Amino acid sequence: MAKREYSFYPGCSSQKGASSSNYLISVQTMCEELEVQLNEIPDWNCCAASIGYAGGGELPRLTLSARNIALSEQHHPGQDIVATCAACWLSTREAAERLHEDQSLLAECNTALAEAGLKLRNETPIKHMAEVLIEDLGYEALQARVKKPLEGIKIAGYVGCQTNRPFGIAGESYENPKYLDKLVETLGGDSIPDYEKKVQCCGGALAFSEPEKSQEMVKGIIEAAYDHGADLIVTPCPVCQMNVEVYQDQINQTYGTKFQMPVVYYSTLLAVAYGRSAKDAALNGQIIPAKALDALAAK
Amino acid sequence: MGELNTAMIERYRNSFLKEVEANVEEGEWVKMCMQCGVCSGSCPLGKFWEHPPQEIFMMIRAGKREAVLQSESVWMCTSCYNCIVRCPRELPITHIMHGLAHYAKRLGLVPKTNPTAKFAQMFWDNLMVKGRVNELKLGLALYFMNGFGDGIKVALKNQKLGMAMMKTGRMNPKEAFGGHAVKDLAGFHKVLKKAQELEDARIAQNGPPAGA
Amino acid sequence: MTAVVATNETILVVGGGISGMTAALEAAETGKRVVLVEKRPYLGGRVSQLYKYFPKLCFPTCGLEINQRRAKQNPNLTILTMAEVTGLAGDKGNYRATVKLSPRYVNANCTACGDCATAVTAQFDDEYNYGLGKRKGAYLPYRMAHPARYVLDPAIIGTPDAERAKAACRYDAIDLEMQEETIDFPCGAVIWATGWKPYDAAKIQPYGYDRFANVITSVEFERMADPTGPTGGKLVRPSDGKEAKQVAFIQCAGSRDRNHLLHCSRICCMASFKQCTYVIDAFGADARINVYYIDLRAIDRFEDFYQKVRANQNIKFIKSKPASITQDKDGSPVVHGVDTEGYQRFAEPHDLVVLAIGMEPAVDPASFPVPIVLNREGFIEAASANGGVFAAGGAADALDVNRAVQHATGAALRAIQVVNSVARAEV
Amino acid sequence: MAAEKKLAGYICTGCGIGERLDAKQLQAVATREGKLPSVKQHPMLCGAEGVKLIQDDIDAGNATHIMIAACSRRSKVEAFSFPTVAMSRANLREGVIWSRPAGDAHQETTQEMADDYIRMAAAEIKFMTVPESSGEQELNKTLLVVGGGMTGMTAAVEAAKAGYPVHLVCDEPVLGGVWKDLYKRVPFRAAAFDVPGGNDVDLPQPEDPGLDDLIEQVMANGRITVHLNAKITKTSGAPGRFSADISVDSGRTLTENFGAIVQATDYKPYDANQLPEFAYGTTPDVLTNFEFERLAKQANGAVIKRPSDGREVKSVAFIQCAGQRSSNAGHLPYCSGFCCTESIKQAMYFKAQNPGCDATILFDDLRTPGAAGEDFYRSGQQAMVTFTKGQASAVVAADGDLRVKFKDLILNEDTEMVCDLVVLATGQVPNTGPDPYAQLAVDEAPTEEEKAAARAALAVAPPSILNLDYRQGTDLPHLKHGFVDSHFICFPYETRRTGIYAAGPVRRPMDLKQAMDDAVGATMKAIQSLENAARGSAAHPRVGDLSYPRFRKEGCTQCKRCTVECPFGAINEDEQRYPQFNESRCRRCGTCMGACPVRVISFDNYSVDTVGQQLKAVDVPDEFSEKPRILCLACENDAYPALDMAAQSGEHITPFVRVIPVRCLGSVSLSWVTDALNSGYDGIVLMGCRRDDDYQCHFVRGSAMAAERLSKVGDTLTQLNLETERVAVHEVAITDLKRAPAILNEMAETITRIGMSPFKF
Repeated sequence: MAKREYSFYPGCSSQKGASSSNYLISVQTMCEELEVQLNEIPDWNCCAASIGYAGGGELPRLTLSARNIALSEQHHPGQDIVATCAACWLSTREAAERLHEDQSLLAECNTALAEAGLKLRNETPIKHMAEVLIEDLGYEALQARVKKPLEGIKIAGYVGCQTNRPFGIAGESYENPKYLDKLVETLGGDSIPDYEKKVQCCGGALAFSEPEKSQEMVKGIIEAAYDHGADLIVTPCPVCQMNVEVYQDQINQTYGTKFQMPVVYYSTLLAVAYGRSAKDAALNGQIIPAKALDALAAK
Repeated sequence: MGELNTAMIERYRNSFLKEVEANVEEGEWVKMCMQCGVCSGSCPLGKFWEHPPQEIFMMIRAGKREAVLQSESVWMCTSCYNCIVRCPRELPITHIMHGLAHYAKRLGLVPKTNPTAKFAQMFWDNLMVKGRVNELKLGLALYFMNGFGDGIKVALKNQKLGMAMMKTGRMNPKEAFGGHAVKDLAGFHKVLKKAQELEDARIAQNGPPAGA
Repeated sequence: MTAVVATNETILVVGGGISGMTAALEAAETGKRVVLVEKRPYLGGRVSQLYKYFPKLCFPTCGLEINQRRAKQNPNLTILTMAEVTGLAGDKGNYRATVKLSPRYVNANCTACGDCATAVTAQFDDEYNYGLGKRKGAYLPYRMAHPARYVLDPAIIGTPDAERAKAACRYDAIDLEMQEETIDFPCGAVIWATGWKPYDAAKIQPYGYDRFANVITSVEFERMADPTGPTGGKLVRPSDGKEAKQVAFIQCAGSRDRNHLLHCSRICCMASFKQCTYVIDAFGADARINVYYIDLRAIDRFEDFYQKVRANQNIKFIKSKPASITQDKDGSPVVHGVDTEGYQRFAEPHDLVVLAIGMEPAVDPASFPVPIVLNREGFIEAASANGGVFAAGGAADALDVNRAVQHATGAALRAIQVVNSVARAEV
Repeated sequence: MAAEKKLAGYICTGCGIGERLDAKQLQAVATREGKLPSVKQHPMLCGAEGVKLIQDDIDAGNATHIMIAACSRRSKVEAFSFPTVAMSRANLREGVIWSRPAGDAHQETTQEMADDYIRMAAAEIKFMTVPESSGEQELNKTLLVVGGGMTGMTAAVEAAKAGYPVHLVCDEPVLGGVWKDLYKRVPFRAAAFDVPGGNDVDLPQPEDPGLDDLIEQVMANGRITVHLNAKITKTSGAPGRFSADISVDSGRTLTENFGAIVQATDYKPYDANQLPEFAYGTTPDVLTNFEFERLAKQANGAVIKRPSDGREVKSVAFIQCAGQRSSNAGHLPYCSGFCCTESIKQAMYFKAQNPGCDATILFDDLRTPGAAGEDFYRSGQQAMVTFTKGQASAVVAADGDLRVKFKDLILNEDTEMVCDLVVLATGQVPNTGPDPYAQLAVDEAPTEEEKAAARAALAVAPPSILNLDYRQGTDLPHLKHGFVDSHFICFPYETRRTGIYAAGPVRRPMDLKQAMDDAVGATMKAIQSLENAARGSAAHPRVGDLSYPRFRKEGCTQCKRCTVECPFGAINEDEQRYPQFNESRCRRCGTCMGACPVRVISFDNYSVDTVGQQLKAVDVPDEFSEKPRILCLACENDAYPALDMAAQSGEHITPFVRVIPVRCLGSVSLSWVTDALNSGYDGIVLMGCRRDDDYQCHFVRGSAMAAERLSKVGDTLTQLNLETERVAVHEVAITDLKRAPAILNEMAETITRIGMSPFKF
């Protein structure tokens, strides 16, 4: 199969030494296996995520994304933009659509971009990596490369918010998306289709400012996973991964729970299932080790 | 920003709805709400709301300007988009909430102690510096946002976590010095400066003439 | 070959539900020739699937009995069942209709004795009961079906069941060789009365109709309440058959919602009030009912009925469009939302949740035989551009039975105006 | 119709009849006891061959009166359709073999059941004749439309389009009625289908009311004669031959003949003087929606000024449900249905003229149903009309401002709003004549206070509109709240005055679009009734029935029961005080026949004899046989089908019952009951329809009348010193598949308990 090429928008948190740098590593491994080539958008900037709204007004925020798209259109013409971070994907795609609807905003955007000699044509599809896997490649192609099925590993597919709403993956419902479950099954693992917290918000946006609120939300998500006998949780979103994984100690302190629930990226699952090393799968990036996967990777 | 606030009060007299329509991102949608309450019921932070979205929309119509713009509630949105996908009138509720928050901040009406407001501002300021977010600096700034003493407490509470993050290569002390940045920083700043000017200009001449 | 006697003074009525039957009968009883085309194997449409009517709480089969007697006795009326209009050529006062007749595999000899049903074994979802029950492959659609003639499910043709059915019939009524046929005939005016269909509840994802057994639709609940229905009239939880004493009615399920149907379906509030009385009649003081609504639309004299229901202490009205439904450990649906009157949050478990499902017009613009003026909601608008095609009842708007019949009666006059002018032209 | 009666019987042995019953025996009964000269059997009578067998006899002139013993009269109606001969049907399938368990244990009694049904059908046919129309009928295609509003004008125009001449009577100097002050109307259409750019693009806006256009159509139409400033001073006759005196203000009166009548007198605006809490009457700046519409029309798109000081209105509040949906004295208990969209429309007047004007609608439930309704709601919101769910408690006029005090139901607080103008969304009061039964209500009221209430209602009764020269009053009977609506959900145009149809807000509260739609439907029914009258055919629900009440004048005692009890007020009294049946007003329910103590009223195909002879034909075994006989008279629309369907679904009934369908329980003659008792029946069950306020009797009062008459049967029984349990009257619905048989079986048990009747011979 011919290599697929995408214009890649990694986002701040995937950068070296940043909170989801492990995500980037596993994604790169996964893409090698799937013969997907990611061409990083040169000199991309932050998307302002969904928390930039206080400081940034509508136009400045749109302009941030506009700059990224413009750069992509300039350097990687004809290539779809793919983001791995849910927030990056959402902000960028939302900006693109908003600028489609509102021509005056688009004009203002371009006036601003002109300051740096950039122009936004705004003709580029903007995808999340999950869309690339499921819509562009398809489950069959993903299954074809499985070397080490995730046999006997029970995995709760935690979809969260931003890969799911408001755009979501084609054909999936907002309330009960099944793509992570299907992915887990594709890789030979045991899914938990009726995991009722799969789209429950983790409160990531408040993780820093109002941790007590976000951590209460995280608690519910982990509890439900335990109730269904999950060995680990898989997620497509760095904010979710970080937020659900790293505060378990603090949650245990607050609520007297004994959570030790590993939370991994789908890309880590694929890397392991495709027979790659723990390092390639960035399992060493787990604060709560995913022992089942470590074991499988070690085999 | 106090004078902008006074100007707006003057300009829109008794109609807060019109003020929102003219100055708040996606504010023109507020009038289309039919008070079904699906958004209020859908918000994952629901139980923390003093005023849930649908109630805020009603308050806007009822002209409760201060109560809305000074409310903590508008800062509580986590952008989960539950409300948006369920709203029977397709109101972009998430954006309206953000829009209200931003407008409140412009007018200087944000409750002084609201942590999310502070964090959101920090986040923006942080990314404005180098075009990319510096998680470490953001984190540190965050710890100390409520003063030094408080900051130490928070820092200690998160020390273990910090160590773990570093151990797993997901936090890098070197980021404290320099760190990731956009190469064409000058261009980046020019672009954003321009965008800000255009935005300010629009707000300035926005809305119906005074006395309408 | 089915023969239809018709001229361009004949009125074609498409749809044999209450609206189509009414339009056809009113025109026929005024002395006009009428051909009534119905897709189902029997007349009566959706009202035949209702247990009671609001606000009188009387029985639809009562009026249906009269309408069927009117139909049986009227020499001006030709009824074609299992028939669909596939084409309409020409224009006002001079149409030629093409009608596809699906094989029933049972001819007019049928005495409805039921021997064929006894003989066959295979079972199928009973569409008359919205799949809540099963029926045989040889069946009478429902007890009062008119024509009172059995039907063979196409799925059993070519199977031993078909032979069993044929063998069991003593009146040579089963004809396994029956083929689909297409006929065409002239007509001067067309009354389009294809009615409505319940909106697909599975599309309302937050309510989990596709995930939770104890979340059902109002049309299904109606079958459940009918003593001749799949549960013998018992109001029970599909999941475990336990009595459903705590029932939630969720209004605007699919209606007034830009993600689903734009329009207000008009009937749902009244239908839910009616269905509240079913629960009260069944469980009296033990009944606990919550009605979740945006606006209660008991328009005009219906207000009386609303007040009567409202007076019952066991029925609570909550101004709220529920956000979502989850399911608790024992399979009870839990309704989550906010009472917008004074902002109260709730998470109420119930035995059963009934979605007051919206009315989707059964008008398919893609396959409509002639150009037709539709509105954004998909209903047929009255417009001169529609020529001699007049919508009646549910095809024209979301209407209760009474208004649908009223509207259909008017449609009959519109059609008569056309054929009368034709008649004069020919004199 | 052949002068000589040729009787013939046909027995079907299909559907298991042959297996379950002794057909030879049936044949014997039909010939020997039924005295049918020719009796034929066929294994499948409803099949082509069987039908031919019958048709041949008819064609050969060998059969003028046929008895068919097969399935229920409700089955195979199309096959057994022989319009030229009289026909009776013995129900051997549903009525016997499906109602009885198989097996030798039951064989004897089941066979007896069948034998009796043969005897009964054979007896019945001897007394039936093929109805022929009286021949008095003529076709009068002209319609009288009463009411010159949009509803009436629509009725006139639509009738004319169908080729029917119309006289349109309007009591005002100009056409338009209550609608003539409309500045604009609520849009008739929903948003258009194929408009790009989303759901809220091009939403419907207030539109031209179309009044002038309609008036022009009326005036220009050669088939329509308009009478302005005119009143109906007398209406007499019947469908096909109505005669109306139309008096114009000049004092001149002209008399015209009509085939049918449409009453489209619309509504009267509610009198807001009953709403002092909203400061109505104390300041001109508080108006009703009707008054405001006039104001808007005068402004005609220009600035809308306050009546009090001519100041431009910059803020306006609309109070919904003003004096409506309330049990308070002087308020309307119902919702007027049109006011929500009306207020949205009126609020949009302000927005169109000055977007800066604040327009707030205070509502409890916003009622904008249907496709157009919800689109218009969104249209109003788009125009920035403010919708507030609130309950207004008071309006206070103070220093040039109006303070509207209300409870905001969403924000849950008592608050107030200051505005320049207040519009009260008041309701529609039906513009109907006095209820003909208002007097009856007084007489029938059980308690004193109800009597008082009825008298009060009578006292304030409005003047007559139709001035019907009817024995039962001058106008259409009211249903509720003064509306003359039909009581039947399936039959919205059912009328209790045949040939006279109400249209628009006289039937029920409604908006303009519905009123105009309604006019079309009512006109359809009016046209239908005059066409049927011309054929001598009954109106709904017995269209096609040519029979009509025949009566033996010499036997009549002028007791007037028939004229009083007729549910449709069809019967008048002539100069010599004899009943005058006005057959095209008659609905053929037979209530008059049931009412007549001297049995002088009958129909060709249904009479005291057709039923009386059936019950006499039944073989009544002696007291010691332990075979009681129970007579069941069942309404043919509900109880009888219920029994049929019960049998179909396998319910069993006592073999001792003999069921006779009746047109309506109202047609039951007490003589049948006494005859039955005298001829030794042990029990009698009468099954009619529900008769309370939610009555389901398709002849309105028939079932109630019967119940009233039969309430006195107890005395008869006691005189004969029989137990009162022997006669029972029940309300049975068509859905009573279990209950109907149970009632009969209970009666059988009762008989076993109290013993057989001594009156056996």
